Amino acid sequence: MSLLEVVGVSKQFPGVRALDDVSFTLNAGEVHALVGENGAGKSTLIKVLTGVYRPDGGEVRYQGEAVSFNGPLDAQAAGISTIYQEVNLVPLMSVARNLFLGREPRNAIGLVDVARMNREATDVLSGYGITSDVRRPLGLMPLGAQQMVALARAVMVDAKVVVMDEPTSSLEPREVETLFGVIHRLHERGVGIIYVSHRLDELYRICDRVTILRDGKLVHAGKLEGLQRVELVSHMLGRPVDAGRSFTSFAGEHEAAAAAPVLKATDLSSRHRLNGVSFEVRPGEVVGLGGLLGAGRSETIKAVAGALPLDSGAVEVDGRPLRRPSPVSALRAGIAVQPEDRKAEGIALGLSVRENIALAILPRLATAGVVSERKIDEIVDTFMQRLRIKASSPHQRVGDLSGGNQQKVLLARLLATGPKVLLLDEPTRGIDVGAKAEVQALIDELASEGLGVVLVSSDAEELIEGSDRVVVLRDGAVVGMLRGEEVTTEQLMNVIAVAAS
Amino acid sequence: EDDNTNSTSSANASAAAQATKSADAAGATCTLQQFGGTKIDLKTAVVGFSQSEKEANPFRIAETQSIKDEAKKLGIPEANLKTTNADSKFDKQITDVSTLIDQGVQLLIIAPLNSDGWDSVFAKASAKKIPIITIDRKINAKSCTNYLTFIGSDFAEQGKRAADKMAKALNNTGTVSILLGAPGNNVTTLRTSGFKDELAKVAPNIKIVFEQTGNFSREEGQKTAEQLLQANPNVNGIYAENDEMALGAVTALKGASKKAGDVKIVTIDGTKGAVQGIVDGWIYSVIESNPRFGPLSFSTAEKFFNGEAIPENIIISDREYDSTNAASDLGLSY
Amino acid sequence: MTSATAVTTLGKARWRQLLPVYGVYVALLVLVLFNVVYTDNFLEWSNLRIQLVQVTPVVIVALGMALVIGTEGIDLSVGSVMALGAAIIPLYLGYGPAAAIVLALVGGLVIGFVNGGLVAFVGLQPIVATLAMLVAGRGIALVLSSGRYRDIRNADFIEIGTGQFLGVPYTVWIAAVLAGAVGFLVRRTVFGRRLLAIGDNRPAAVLAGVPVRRVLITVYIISAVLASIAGVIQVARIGSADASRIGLLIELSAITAVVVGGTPLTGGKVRVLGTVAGALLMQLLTATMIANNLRDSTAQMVQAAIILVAVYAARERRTR
Amino acid sequence: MTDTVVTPPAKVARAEAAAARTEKLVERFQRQGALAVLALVIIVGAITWDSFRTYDNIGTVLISTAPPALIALGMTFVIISGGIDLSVGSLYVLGGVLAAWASQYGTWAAFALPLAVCGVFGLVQGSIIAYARLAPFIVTLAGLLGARGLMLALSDEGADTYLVKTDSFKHFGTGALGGIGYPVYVVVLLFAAGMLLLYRTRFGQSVYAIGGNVDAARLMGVKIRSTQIRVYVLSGVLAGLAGAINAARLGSGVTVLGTGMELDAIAAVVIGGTLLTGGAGTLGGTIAGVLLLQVIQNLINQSGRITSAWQTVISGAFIALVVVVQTYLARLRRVSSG
Ligand SMILES: Nc1ncnc2c1ncn2[C@@H]1O[C@H](COP(=O)(O)OP(=O)(O)OP(=O)(O)O)[C@@H](O)[C@H]1O
Ligand SMILES: Nc1ncnc2c1ncn2[C@@H]1O[C@H](COP(=O)(O)OP(=O)(O)OP(=O)(O)O)[C@@H](O)[C@H]1O
Ligand SMILES: [Mg+2]
Ligand SMILES: [Mg+2]
Repeated sequence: MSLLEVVGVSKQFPGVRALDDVSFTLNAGEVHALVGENGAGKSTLIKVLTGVYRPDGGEVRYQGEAVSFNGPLDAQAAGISTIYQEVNLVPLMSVARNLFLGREPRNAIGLVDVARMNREATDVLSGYGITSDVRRPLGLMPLGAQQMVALARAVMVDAKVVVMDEPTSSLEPREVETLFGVIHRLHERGVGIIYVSHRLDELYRICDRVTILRDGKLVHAGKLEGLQRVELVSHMLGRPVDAGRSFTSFAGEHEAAAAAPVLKATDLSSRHRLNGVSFEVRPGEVVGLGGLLGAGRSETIKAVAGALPLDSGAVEVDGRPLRRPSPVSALRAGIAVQPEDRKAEGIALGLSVRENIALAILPRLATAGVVSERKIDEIVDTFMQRLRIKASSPHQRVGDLSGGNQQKVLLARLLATGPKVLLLDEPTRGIDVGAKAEVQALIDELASEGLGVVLVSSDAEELIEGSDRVVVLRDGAVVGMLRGEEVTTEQLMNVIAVAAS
Repeated sequence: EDDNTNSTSSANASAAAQATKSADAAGATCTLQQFGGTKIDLKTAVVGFSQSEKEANPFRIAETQSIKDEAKKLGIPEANLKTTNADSKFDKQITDVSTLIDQGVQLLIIAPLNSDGWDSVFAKASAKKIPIITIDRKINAKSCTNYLTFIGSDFAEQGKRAADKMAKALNNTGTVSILLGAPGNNVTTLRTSGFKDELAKVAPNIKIVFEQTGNFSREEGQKTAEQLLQANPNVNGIYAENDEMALGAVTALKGASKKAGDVKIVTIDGTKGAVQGIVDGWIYSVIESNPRFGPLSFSTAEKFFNGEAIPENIIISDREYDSTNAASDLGLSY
Repeated sequence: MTSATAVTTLGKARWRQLLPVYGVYVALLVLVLFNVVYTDNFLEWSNLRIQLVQVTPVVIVALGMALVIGTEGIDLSVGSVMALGAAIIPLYLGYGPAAAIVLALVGGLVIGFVNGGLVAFVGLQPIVATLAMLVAGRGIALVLSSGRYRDIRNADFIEIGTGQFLGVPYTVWIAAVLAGAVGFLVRRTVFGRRLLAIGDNRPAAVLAGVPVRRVLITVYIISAVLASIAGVIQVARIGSADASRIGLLIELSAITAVVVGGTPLTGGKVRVLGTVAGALLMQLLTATMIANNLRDSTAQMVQAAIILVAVYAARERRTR
Repeated sequence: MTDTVVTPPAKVARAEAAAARTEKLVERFQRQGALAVLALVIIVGAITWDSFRTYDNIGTVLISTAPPALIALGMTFVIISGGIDLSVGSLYVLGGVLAAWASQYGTWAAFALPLAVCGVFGLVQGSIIAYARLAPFIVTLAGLLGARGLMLALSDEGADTYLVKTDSFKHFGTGALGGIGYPVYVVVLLFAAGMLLLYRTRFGQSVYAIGGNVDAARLMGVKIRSTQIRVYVLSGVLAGLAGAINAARLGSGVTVLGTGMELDAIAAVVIGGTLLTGGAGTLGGTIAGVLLLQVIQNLINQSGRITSAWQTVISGAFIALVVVVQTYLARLRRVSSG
């Protein structure tokens, strides 16, 4: 008998049919991949399963009986544990309190036993490779570590079903291994797992069966074994793709060696975070920033973009130093930055696609402070087409778009500024294979047009394939550089390891 | 062009001072012995004065100033007169007075924000045998036990006199609107009941068609009057429970293209602006509520410490202004 | 699903989307109809005129408030800024009305600058920064006016508050022009778009190169200057400057007008026309209760109920 | 090959140790920032005015702190949960009027009635906020009007003042133990209970969670609605209790109280270091904040000659000053540990 089953579920949002008569079955003890393009309806399906959304039609059956969960708490009580797509924890509360929220250990008179809670939290988390102080606010931990806390939280209860919506999008290879270890243990315990990811390698490593959605409709369900990668991708995209392509869409090296650097960062230092980071980017060059989680890559990006107060250091664009670094002056000098956390720092979710794209270049689209709607329309149309942004109209609220399309809107805003340097922090996080390829191709294209690109990616393969040079960071300092032939995963790991010893 | 309404010209100071109306022979009296206090010399005594509202309207300005001036006149050192201001917060006034007691004052003059709610203060003051003189508003408590005496106007009487004036102004027929003071304030309550009772008695043919609060403020008085003129365009008289609201009503009448005298306004307080209003013909009559409590308060205290019997209520006689005396007595207004 | 039910769900969804936008206008209409039937002389021009005149200060203050709320802020100091404007007028009226008015607006500008500075540079939460200014601002106004009110006798100045053009009082014209200007600012200018972006997601706006601090300071300055304009108008209308009374509790009326008008307190959206309608609604409500001689206790409770109903109708619906 | 830059490890270690030390210090100072300012103000006051450091005066400060402290206690819960409660001033007056009226039926009635009615008010407000998802600011603003209207209706537009009839109830308000009024002990007890509730129960954890990130809290299975409702009930009950205690102390149900009380409470809570955006805050800070505001008033009275206009300027400037200091310290903390 199937553990969890969805029969003919539909869900309508204003302007979009997110799910259209979708059926899905999860058996006990299987790892079930749920895949599809951005906006295919994966997260919506999960939210319907766990009672966050109420379906317009159809039925959810759990252990053979029709159920209608009244919210995540209900689902959790019934044994369905979920890690949602965006990290959903409370940043101001301590790590331990987050881990135990709602099921804190209590003493004889019913008060929360804080000492025991902290102790147990330390124990549990060390199993996931997290050794930091569990009494500190969660928000101070790197995103990856937060993701591990969410994972630990979901798995701590005796769940029969564990749902993971893109759990690896902010994890390092090492942490991904930890996660897989956990999944393996759950698998052996007979827990049913729903696994959403855009990383195909992962799917093939751990999943038994797959369900593919496209535009809210079920297009394929079955065993993963025997399903060719190309087939899988063509199902997702709804069109045939050529086999034999490489893993990423990067074309390879760019010709940039001779030119003068377009970006020059010298001795960037900020107490406790950065320690004299220097590097250069030439026009047409993609420079990767490598390193483990917490190495200070995001900080470096922010420092260059003027968003991190510096104790010392200088940033030059095209040989001209940035006086009084701030996001405004950086933008004016031609630096465009795509932050790591899209939802918190990237886009304005309540505003429309149009307003988001035009935000950074408003003065250019205005005369005497009055904006020209026509100019905005032109720019927006151009970029919506060029990046193939899927939205019901330019006036749609960005918050209602799928993750990938949100990312594209963000990229559109950067490109609209006509930058000389692009700083991309995890540009392909959470976006589907199709979109990922598009973004990667776009980065390539932009570089060959003469832009300087700085790329941060926790996907080592993407970093290696995409970058012409890799600057390796550790503890906020540059510990090495890979160039030309050296740009390989092995060398990268090697440098990190040498620096660590 | 603009002028400063409030400069108590010293020439008129003595004429403007309060006069006792009734020493109420029948009522209870209080002596130092009965009270159980000790004799002190006012000149070296520490005196506490607790004001209820910000000194921002003529009444409060004149009241505080009068206390300060009189203390100076008596030669009380500046450091010995402790003043507090409750900023219209009753809780704060209670705390203020407690603090004054803690600071060792030997005489308390209080302009209370409210008539009830003084139990904790009484407990504290009577333990130290500090006599309390309440001015302008009475406190509901036992005189000679809880407090010494009340000096002030009779608010119901003011309302009554206003009603008499109104009856005269309208020849006992017509419609009247009331601009009420702040709700929950016993000044409002008494000025309203005094007015209504008397009007029913002397001029049963005058109908009260409208009563809404203007919160004792000119701005709100004007707003309410504007509204009332829309609902009752032919109203004959307006009774404003203080001068500020009356002046607001005057502006409202001007805005509604009425002419001076079309609507008879009777008001209470006696500020310069209102008395000037009589001179200009907009206001029919002003019943005074005299705020110059300094001289009477200190002389009462002096008598008390000298062993004389002090009556429970010292009601002051309030002037009234109308077209016969407004121009000549303008200097007596505050 | 049959097509018939699909149509009704769609119709319902559409209604649900429209209600927040037009809810306040519907409420306003209902109230007007009620008055037409039950209140004497309601449709007289003189009555409508009074309502408009009385609502102007709240409208003007609420316009600024709407902008501040659009940035996910709040400005509690507006009443005190009005008082400050009122306190400054009589001090400089000797140099003529123009000079006095300019200085009153400069006073507002300074307070707005301090508010904005505390919010944008020091990083105080708007409600706290402006709460401090709510207390201190009125104190400054009282100190400036030596704690006493002044009667204003300057005829030119009084004319602003009492005169009219085409049968409509100057003050109403001023409010209308300001509403138009703020509407234009929000809809059509770079400043307006930036303001909304800041309200929606401030960190994102920072990284997008929006001069966040400058915009925030400007917003608080606009709010304070609008408040001092309201203060000046109020002084001209009542013919006296009373720093202890003017603008008392107007911040609550203004916030109510903004929120009832459909602008969410969470920022990122500003409804200018809705704000004006919200202010009118609350004004008519008070007028209705006064005209029908309701007791204060009843009036307050009715007002509370109407606020809740209006805001409930205007709330944003999110699907579950 | 690869060029490798390595920072000297010893230097890093030393810098880190120093950083950790400052971090600890700053963190401690930040958490007790309001307390530090309070101590400073008290020391300055005690040196400047003899009459400030008398036993009587301390008693006066403490007893006058009691009602605002209770209101701020409830407000702290509300603000940490990400809300705000503007109705407390009105509920405070309403509570006092009800207590005075009910005192004719005995002391228990004098407490029970205001607590019940104000609790129901909180329940209604909380339910509207939780179920209709209206902004707390606007709901409780309506509550402010509604409660005041009800109070006026009960007291004939504020004209009737009910006198406290029961001596034992009155005694509760005016009596003292060791020179300290009974209400002060109640406040101390309730704050202790509040701390347990906030820091050591699941309810308290839920309060922090919904204030910190309501969406996450929902997905983590926190019962948002019941937590919100309970927080507003708590705030209402405490405001009613404050009103009752005050009625006992004043001996009557005074109707002219409470305007601006909500803003004072918010100011006290924020001065105490609680974030108005929710999710963080302490009750210790709130106590310090309430005391700070009272002590400032007391000092102004000690000086005895500051005009009412200047008093207002000073109070406002002081709030701004403390909050700026507070914010600055918080930023130091973030920088040093972020
Ligand atoms: N709350 C909402 N309101 C309106 N539309 C929504 C809402 N949530 C999702 N959608 C729309 O529903 C569709 C499905 O979104 P969903 O988040 O399920 O996609 P997904 O498959 O999880 O994509 P991704 O891989 O990018 O996470 C999208 O078109 C999205 O814009
Ligand atoms: N284990 C840890 N516990 C707590 N804080 C950590 C830990 N590791 C790193 N940090 C903090 O995280 C910050 C760096 O994180 P950041 O996200 O910038 O790194 P990154 O190299 O960009 O990694 P990522 O790819 O995940 O973004 C540092 O300020 C550091 O103090
Ligand atoms: Mg998704
Ligand atoms: Mg990073």
